[in-house]
Amino acid sequence: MDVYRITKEPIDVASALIDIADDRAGAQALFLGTVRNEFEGRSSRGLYYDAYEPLAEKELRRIGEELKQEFGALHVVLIHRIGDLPLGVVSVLVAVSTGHRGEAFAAAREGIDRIKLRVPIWKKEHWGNGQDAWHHDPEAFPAK
Amino acid sequence: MDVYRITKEPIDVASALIDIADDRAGAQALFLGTVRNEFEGRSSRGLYYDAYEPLAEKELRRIGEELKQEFGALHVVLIHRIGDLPLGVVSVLVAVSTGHRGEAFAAAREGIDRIKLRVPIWKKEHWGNGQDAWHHDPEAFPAK
Amino acid sequence: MNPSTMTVHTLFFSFAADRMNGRHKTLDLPQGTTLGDMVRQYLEPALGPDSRNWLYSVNEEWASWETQLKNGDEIAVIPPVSGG
Amino acid sequence: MNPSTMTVHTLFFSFAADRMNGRHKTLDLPQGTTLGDMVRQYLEPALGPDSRNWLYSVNEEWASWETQLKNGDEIAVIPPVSGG
Repeated sequence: MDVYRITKEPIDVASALIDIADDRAGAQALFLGTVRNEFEGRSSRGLYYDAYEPLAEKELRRIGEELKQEFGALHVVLIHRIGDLPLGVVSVLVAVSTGHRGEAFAAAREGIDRIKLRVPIWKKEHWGNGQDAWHHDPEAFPAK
Repeated sequence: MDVYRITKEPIDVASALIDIADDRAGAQALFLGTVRNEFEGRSSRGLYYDAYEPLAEKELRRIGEELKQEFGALHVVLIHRIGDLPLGVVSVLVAVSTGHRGEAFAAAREGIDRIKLRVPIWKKEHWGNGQDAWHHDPEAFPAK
Repeated sequence: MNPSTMTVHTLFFSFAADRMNGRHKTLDLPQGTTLGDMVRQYLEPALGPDSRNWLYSVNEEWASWETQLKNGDEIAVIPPVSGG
Repeated sequence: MNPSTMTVHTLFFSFAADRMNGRHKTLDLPQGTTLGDMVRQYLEPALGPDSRNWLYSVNEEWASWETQLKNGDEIAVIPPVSGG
């Protein structure tokens, strides 16, 4: 079973494992993005994620279809959480099942890379000093 | 926290996620090996795994230390289940947390590759036709 | 509504919403306006020249510069994404 | 026990246990026997020539051909592994 979802709720890894289970699969790869306490050396208190939900879910689905086509993924779960997330929390989950491990790693890696490139989701850093900044805002993150 | 274990019990993925959690981590990668219903085109009813447990756990620990040294893994969990395992069940878990996703994928991939190469564990295929065969037994799997 | 104009709904996200002081704007545009026309004439003055390089969607699907806008369209302004 | 001999415990796994009809054997060896001597003289006849290329452990640690065996040692015969 495939799942493509933008959610405000905690991401349930156990249920993703049930969704990708398949007797034809010898391999499952999962990638979880978690909220880190720093970004490029500056301390952070957490992240806020916003999304354009209808288009984001469509784009997650397109990425999942690509992973099935290109890597033979049997099942794909792509979930991104939005809202205010404290340190340590899972913000994004990529889970795939495949026949063998090579394709599982390749599909999971491409899954997160394509999410970061293409899905209309944005994150705001809550810096340790109390300031906030949207990533990729040229005023907040000047070109180096 | 790091965990290196050979076990007869079901592998608990949720507890591995707790073990690798770290506010410094932006990425977690998990690989799960699952019992597949075929091997190289022959149908299978399941697998039996045996291990030389004390040396297998030592070797898991050595691999984990390598993943921390080589890829900067913050925490590593390597668990292999043994005994008779039905189709679909998780036989092996590799879980790592790292600062960024590149190292997470690299560490998890090397983790499972090194387990397969070095850890004294053996699997016996329960073929669909009722026969059994140890993998790598030259009489059961003649060189092609 | 003037028959020679149409009304479109525009959504802003991330720092584009900050620049616009809001996540939603309603614009009255001349009939025949393309997405490219709208970006250059109505959005670029507020969002800056980088906005020409951003992505846009019309009615929840990616759209090109040449897309003809229609009355009631929902246009989303997609500054560089940063999910994950 | 003859003072010029020693007793070692040998563990077999996977198809090596099938070949030996058992997972444990106790061997009486001359004092001074190395791991390589034991493999060539006592195990290879039953396990076949491939067994020279396998790995072995002594007392739960990987051991080389030159390892001097001692009374009471536990030797594990490690045919090619297939975990995962």
